[in-house]
Parts: sequence; structure tokens; C-alpha cells
Amino acid sequence: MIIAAIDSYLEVAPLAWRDAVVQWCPEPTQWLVHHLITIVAILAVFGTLFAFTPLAERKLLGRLQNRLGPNRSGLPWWQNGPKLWGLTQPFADAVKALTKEDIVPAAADKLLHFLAPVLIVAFSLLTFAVLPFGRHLVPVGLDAALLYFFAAGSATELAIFMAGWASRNKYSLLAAMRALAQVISYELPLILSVVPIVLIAGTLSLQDIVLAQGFWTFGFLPHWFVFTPWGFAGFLLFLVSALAESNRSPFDLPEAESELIAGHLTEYSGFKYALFFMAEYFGLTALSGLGVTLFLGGWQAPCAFLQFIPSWLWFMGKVIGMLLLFIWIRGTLLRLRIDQLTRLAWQFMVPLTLINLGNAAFWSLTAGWTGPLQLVRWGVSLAIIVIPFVLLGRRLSAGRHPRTYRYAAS
Amino acid sequence: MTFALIIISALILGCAAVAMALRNLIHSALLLIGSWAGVAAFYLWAGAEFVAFAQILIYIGAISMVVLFAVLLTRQGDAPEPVEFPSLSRFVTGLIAGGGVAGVLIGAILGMPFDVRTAQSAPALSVKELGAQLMGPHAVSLLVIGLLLTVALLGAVLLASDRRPDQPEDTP
Amino acid sequence: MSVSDLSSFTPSSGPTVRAVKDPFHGDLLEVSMGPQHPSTHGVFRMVVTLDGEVVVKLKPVFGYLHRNHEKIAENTTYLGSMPYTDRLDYLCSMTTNWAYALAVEKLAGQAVPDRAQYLRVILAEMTRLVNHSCLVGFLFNDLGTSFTPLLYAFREREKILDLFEALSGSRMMCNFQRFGGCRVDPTPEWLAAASRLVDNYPRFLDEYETMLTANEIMLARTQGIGILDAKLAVNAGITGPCLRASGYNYDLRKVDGYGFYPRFDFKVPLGAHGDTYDRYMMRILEMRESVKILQQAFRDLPGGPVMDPKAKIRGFRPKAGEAYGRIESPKGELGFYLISDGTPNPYRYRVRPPSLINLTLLEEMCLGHTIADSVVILGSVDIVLGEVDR
Amino acid sequence: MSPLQICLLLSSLLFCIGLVGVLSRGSAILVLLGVELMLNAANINFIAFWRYGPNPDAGTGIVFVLFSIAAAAAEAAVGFALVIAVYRHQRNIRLQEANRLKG
Repeated sequence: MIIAAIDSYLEVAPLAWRDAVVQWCPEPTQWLVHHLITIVAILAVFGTLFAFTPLAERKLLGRLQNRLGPNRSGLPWWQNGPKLWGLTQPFADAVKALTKEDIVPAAADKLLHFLAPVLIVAFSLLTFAVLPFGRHLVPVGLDAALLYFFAAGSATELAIFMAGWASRNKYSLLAAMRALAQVISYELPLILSVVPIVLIAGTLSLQDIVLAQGFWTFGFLPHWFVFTPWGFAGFLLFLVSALAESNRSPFDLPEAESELIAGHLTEYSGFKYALFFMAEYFGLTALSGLGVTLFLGGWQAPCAFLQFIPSWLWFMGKVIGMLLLFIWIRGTLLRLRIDQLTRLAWQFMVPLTLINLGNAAFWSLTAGWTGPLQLVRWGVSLAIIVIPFVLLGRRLSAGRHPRTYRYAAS
Repeated sequence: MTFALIIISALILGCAAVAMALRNLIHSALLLIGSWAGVAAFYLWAGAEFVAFAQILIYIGAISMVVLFAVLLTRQGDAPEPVEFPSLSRFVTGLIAGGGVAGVLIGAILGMPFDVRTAQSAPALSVKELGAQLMGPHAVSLLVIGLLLTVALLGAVLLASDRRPDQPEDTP
Repeated sequence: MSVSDLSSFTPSSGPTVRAVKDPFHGDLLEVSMGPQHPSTHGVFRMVVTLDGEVVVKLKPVFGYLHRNHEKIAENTTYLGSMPYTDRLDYLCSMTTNWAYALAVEKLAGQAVPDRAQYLRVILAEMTRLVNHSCLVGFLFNDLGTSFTPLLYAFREREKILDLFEALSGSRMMCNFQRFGGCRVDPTPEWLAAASRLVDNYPRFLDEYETMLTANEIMLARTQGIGILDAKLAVNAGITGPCLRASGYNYDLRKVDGYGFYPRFDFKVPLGAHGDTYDRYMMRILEMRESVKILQQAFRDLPGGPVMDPKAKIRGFRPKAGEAYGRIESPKGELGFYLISDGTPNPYRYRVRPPSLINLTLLEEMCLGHTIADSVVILGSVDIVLGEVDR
Repeated sequence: MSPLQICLLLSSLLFCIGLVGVLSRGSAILVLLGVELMLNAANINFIAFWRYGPNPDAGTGIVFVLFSIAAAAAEAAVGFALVIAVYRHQRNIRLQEANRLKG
């Protein structure tokens, strides 16, 4: 009983606080305050998360690379005080970004050069509006939330193109072309990889999709979509497409620093650069949130008895886990070439996502199979996705293998 | 409500008109994207959420990318269109034709008494109902559209690829 | 393949022919990569002409780091230019020292004690480990990893550089070889530490190869990219791992047998395709062979002095004459050509830098590949701008 | 003026702007963009009549607009592929010069 009471309070605490503040306001402004508080809360929570994600990235990359990462920044008014493991680094970075000179090239298209970072941050923030952060925390409960998410997210590549073209820099222009080619290639598998979810859950509303994953077998085996053959394949396909959509390694071609210096960011400095940086992490967080919502059960606890932890904590925990996964991938993998990138999309990702859609259809048709038939269902579903994966993968890597070498005779 | 509609209309028409008058193709394309976003806002205003998101997804997410890609591939990004006398006469002709059509349409709209529904709130149509509509009475149209899209995609790929039989591709 | 196979070879009329045949001529994009570019390994510039992303013309531009090394050496004593040779290939000062010392010793007819010869082999092979570790690390950076393989390689490099510092007083500018031997004798502790390090080195190589050699993206990015034809490479004077990756067996340690190399049992790995992947694998395999050489050297290291007691340090004036001393440096054939007129300064001092000569076929390797590949190909050629520009 | 009339005015003006663009511009890309504008104008009409028409719950207007958007996507794909093909052929995209069927 006590646990249930704590649960219910923590669960609705954010809403209760918001309602308290709204009650306190005069009648005509209440709807405005109501929405403003939601917006400010999203900005505050994800702004803080954004501040610490690059720090986590640098720390984790440091650990992956036998070094420490940032650990020097302490409190500015305490000269020999504790270093706090570098936790104040984000604030030092923010001050630096704000005080740096903003350089705009003379030949640049000034208006577009200015608009690009503003647009990219705006659009990447818009995507947060529909994510269900908790059992009761849905900023905008749209009927077509999934469609909205992709609609809002699709405009970020436009901003990248604007940045690259407006800079009047050849590297930036090449980056703009790459960004366009990349988004044309990966928008399709990204959307197709989540269509099976829509098929199975029968809804475009993200909250309903989370609710559809909300039961446990024996109290500890969650019914998350990732634990089905088509769901697992869809999750991997989604992960790869999400990496490509958010321009992260190994798909960071528009800003490939060893080839194009910084790509579309070459001519940006100071706070505008920081805005791009911010948008990249916002986009990454939003896509993580979507992945968690669609495949990893959203705010659902993994076991029935762990439900006493508030749902929004589960959501944040899963999002942070996804972010750490993205960082790990960045610290490990090499970058693809642009033609390999598009070939991967069209010859591998798109066919696999379509096959996976058929797989989900099979899964939905065989929902009534129980007992030993359940095993058959799993086997067939696994075969439907694994066999094309192996065949397509073999075709994609045809003729390439590690070599053995001969030695000179003498 | 009407005030919001007027603002949205001004956005759509302003962006479209300036885009059609500009010389720089990239600026034109970007302004048209603004206009398409305005149309999406109009759909939202009218209560057609699904269509609004589809409009953004298709127009801003896909068609605009294709447009910009075409502009860059045909090297029109920096070269303004040259002004020639024939194009000026064409411009006048186009303006007269467009103005005439506009005059006729506006006159007709203003002179016609429309039987307007009194309810001000938008009719609610959930995604599920829309899906039922699509798969029910309009299933054949849906199939035809799917076929059209497939054929169009294949045709576009064939048109845009420059692989001629006598000239082997030399890019890796 | 041997030298006799090359008689039928006629040099091509120049690699830029393909750029002219290009149907899009006039719509090409010229990009100047460098001298301030993150991936040109120093102040180096590639003027790349692109059709889309494909390189149709590439012009290497260098000389930004020119320091007049050869002229300065002609105006200073023989020993006085030894520290300058450190700055040629600043990753491998031990081998540049040795090449110069070898040339002077040939000129003066100077003998070198056994212990010093062994020590030179030890230091040269450790330098090869340093150089090749750096190279594969930087190659992966060019391939787009976020520094992880580079820092793993640097971890091993730092251990060797620490040993160099303990021995010579400097991590990179060692200035260690002298005409007739080496400057100081290593302590038994140093030798034990170095031996331990070498014994542990294969573990690092295994770790590295497990992570990266069979990586699918690595294979896709390097196999079949930047193919260098063996005949063309020989005609252009390419040496070192780049040449051997094309399948041509030419290693000065075997060909000249300078120093005490004939006493060591090691093999020369050869590539078959001459692409970027082969050039990468040559480095890995050579490091494994270097470890073998080092283990034999530590086992057999004789006692005795490290410096010929009869060697003349002050007032060193070799007889009039000329000499060419060359070694297999980690990057290829590093040679010093000296003419003496009997004065304390060389009359003519000339360096044959492998980095510069290996760079000459960069365009040939890059044509038809994308701009991303050109960066990787440059990384696989292994240049140091201090040596290219001198 | 009723909202429906404003919507219709908007759509007719948008249609005419597209028409002027199609008739007066020489660049193939702008002509295609003008056609897209005209399609959008038609879609606005569909939505307006759905919203204020006699039978709003049928949703036929919305379905029509969805089909129209899909057709627009197909048109854009083929149209811009044509533009690129024309550019390959004559090195520019001025429509006055694209008067040969064979080359």
C-alpha cells in the first residue's frame, strides 16, 4: 500500500506541480501558462541532458581510448577546490561558445547563414512535443504522433543544406550535397523500419504504442517489441537509419572531419556552431526517445515488480542508455564512403525493411498460434528475416575478405 | 480564427509570389518550401492534422530535397537566369494570363453565395477512420496510386541514370 | 617479379589524360585540400579537381616546410649536421641518424664495434615499430574513427618513446648515432625494459588486428582502393612498404645487408594487389617481423664498447671522395649522398627522402576514386613533411 | 466574407501565382515548382470544401488530398529526373532550347 501511494504521487508529481502553478494564475492566462510550463519543462530537462551528453561522450570516448577525458574544470571561484570530475565542463564550454567571435564569410548568403542554425534547433526541438515521457506525461497527445515526429524531423536536413550552401565554401557545398543524398537515401528505411510497429500496434499514437507493449509474461518477461524477431530486426534497422539521419559516426559524412574539414560547419563559429552542436544532440536524443518508445517499451518497467519506480525515470534511463550506445558506436566504427552509404541504404536497408514489414504481417496473422505452434511461429519469423539478411549481406560484401600474405623467398 | 487564416494566407501567397519572381533558384526553392509549410499550417488550421503532417513529410522532407538536388546537379546554384527579350515578353504574357484567370476566379468567388455550414469547429476525423476510408471505399485508388508511385520511381531512376550501353561507367 | 620483367614497360603519358577525356570538362570543382586541412599529415596541400566526388586530377603541392637542410649541412661540420637529420623524419630520428652515420662511415672508412651494430639494429627496429604504429593509427583516423585506434597505437608508441628518452635524453630528436658507434651504452635495466616491451608487442598487434583488420567497413574502404602497379612503382622509384605492397621484393635489409642484418632471421612480407589494404597489412606484418628481429637482437647482444675507441670526434676530416649510404628506413630507402673535399664540411650533401619520392605517384593512385579515398590513400603512403620538404 | 471565401480566394491566388510562374519563367525547375504550387492550390480547395461542405464526416476531401500529394511526389520525381536528363543533354535547363526530341 505504501509503495502504491508513493508510486502514484511520484507518477503524477510533475503534473500536480504544473496544475498548482496554473491554478495560481488568473483565469485568462491559464491555458498559456499551462503550455508554457510544458515547454519550459521540456527545454529544461533536455537542455540539461544536452549539456551533459557531450561531457558523457567525451568521458566515455576517453575511457574507450585509454585516457581520462575532461576532468579539470572545477568551480571558478574556488581556485584549489575539488575538480568535481570535470562535471562543470558544460558550463565552461557554454561560456566559451557564447564569448567567441561570430565570423560570417564575406561571400556568404548572410540571411541563410543565420537562419540555418536557428531552423535546425527549432525543428529538432519540435520533435519532443509528441514523445510520451511517462504514464501521464505526454506534451501533445496527437492521433498521428508518429507522422508528426517524422515530419518535424525531416526539416533538419534542409537546415544542413542551407548551412552548407550559404557558406559559399567548397567543402560546405560538398557537405550539403552529401547531406541531401544521405537524407534521400535514409528517410525511406527509417520510416519503413517503424511501419511494422504501426501494423502490429494498429495506431500512430505513440502513447498507444507504448501501452501495447505493457504486459509481462510471468511478471518479468516484458512484451516489448524488441523481443520479437521482427521487432529486433526492426530495432536494428531503425538504429542504423537513426545513426544516418542524425549524421553520427559511421555515417557522419556531411561533417567528415578528415575529408571535408567540418563539412557544413566549416564556416560557423561561436554560438551558431554551438546551436548546430545542440541540434545534433537534440536530434539524437529525440531519435533515442522514439526508438525507446517504439521498440523498448517506452516508459514501461522491464519487470512487474519494478513498477514502483516512476515511469518517467524508466524513460529517461532508457534514453540515456541509447545515447551511451550511440557514443560507443562512435568510438568504435569507421566512416563509410558516400557511394557505399547510399548503396547500403538502397540495396540492403530498404529491401530488409520491406521484408521485415512482411514478417510483421506474418506475425500479426499468426497471433492465434499457441503451444508448439508458437515455436513454429518464432522459427518461421526468424527465418523470414535472417535468410535475406545473410544473402543481402553476402552480396553487399562480395569479394572482400581479410587476406593472407606471402613472404619473399630469400 | 479568421485572423489566423489571413496571416497564413499572407504567408503562403507572399512566399510563393516572391519565389516566382526571384532570380536565384536556391532562394526560390527555399521560399517555396516556406510556402508549402504555410499550406501545411493551413491544413492544421482547417483541422486536417494527418494531411498537414503528410504535406510536411512529402513536400519539405522529400520534394524539396529533390528540388535542391536538381538545382545543385544542374549547377544552377550560383548562376542567375539570364534576362533575355523573349523571356520578358513571356513574362508579360504570363502576367496577363495569370491576372485574367485570377480576375475571373475572384469575381466568381465573391459573387457566388456559398451555403456555409454554421458549425465553426473542425470535423473530427481520427487516423483510424481515415485508414478505414482509405482501405474501404478508396482501396482501388490507393492501389492505383501505389502503382503510379512505383512506376514513377522506376521512370525517374531510368531517366536520371546516364549509363549508356556504349560508354561504361568509370566511377568505382 | 624481378627487374628483368620491367624491360617491356613504357612510362604512361601522364595520369591527367583522363581528366581531359571527361565529358563534364568545365563543370569540375577544384578543391584545395591543405595546407591547413585536418588530414594532410602536416603542411601539405593537394589541389584536387572533382567531378562530383570523384577525383579527376590531383596535384600535390609541397615546400611549405622547406628549411634549407642540405645547404645548412654543407656549411657545418659532419657531426654538426647530425642533429639536423633528426628533424628530417621527425618520427624516426634513430633511423635517419643511422643512415647519415652510415654514409659518413663509408666516406671515412670508419669501423663500428659489434655492440653498436646490434644496438643500431635494436633502435632501428624499435623506430620501425614507432613509425608503423603511428601510420596505422593515422590511417584509421583518415578512415573516420574518432581517434580510438590512433590512441591505442600511441599508447604503444609512447612506451617506446619513453625508452628513447631514457637512453638519449630526448623522445623524438634523439641525436644518438655517432660516426663509429653510438653515443651512450644502455644500462642492463634499459635493455631488460626494452626486451619486456618487445615481448609484449605482439599482444598489442593481435588486439589491433582483432578489432580492425577484418572490419567490414575497413575492407570496403581499403580493398581495391589506390592500386599501385608494381612496374610503375619501380619506375617512379617508390621504395619501402608501398613498393612491397605491390608485390615487388625489394628490402635493403636483405639487398644491401647493411649493419648486422644478415645475422638475423626475418622474412619480407609481400602484397599482391598493391591497394590501400595491402599497404596497411605490410605495416602490420613488418611490425611482427621487427619483433622477431628485436627478440634475436636482445638474445645475442654482445658486450664490449659501443664506440670505436680509434674514432675521431674532433677535427674530423674525411679524405676527398664520395659516398652514398642508404638504409631501409620505415618509409623506404633513405639515402645520404656525400662528397668530401677534405675539409671539415661536406662539399655536397644530398638526401634521398623516401617520403617525397613515394608521394610522386599519389595522383596515379587517387584518380577515379573519391575525395574520401584520396585522403586514405595519402594516409597509406606514409609521408612526413619534414622529410618531403627538407 | 466567410472563411470559405477566404480559403477559395487564397487557393485561386496561389493557383494564379503558379500559373504566372509556369508561363513566364524559362527555367525548367521553376516551371515544375509552379506546377507544384498549382497542385497545392487545388488541395487547399479540397480541404476548404471538406471543412465547410455539407458532409464533413465523409472525409473524402482528405483522402483526395492524400492522393494528390502522392501524385505530386511522383510528378516531382519524374519531373526533376527529366530536368537532369535535359541538363545532361544541352548543358543548361532553359526550356526554350529544349525543342529537339532527339539528339
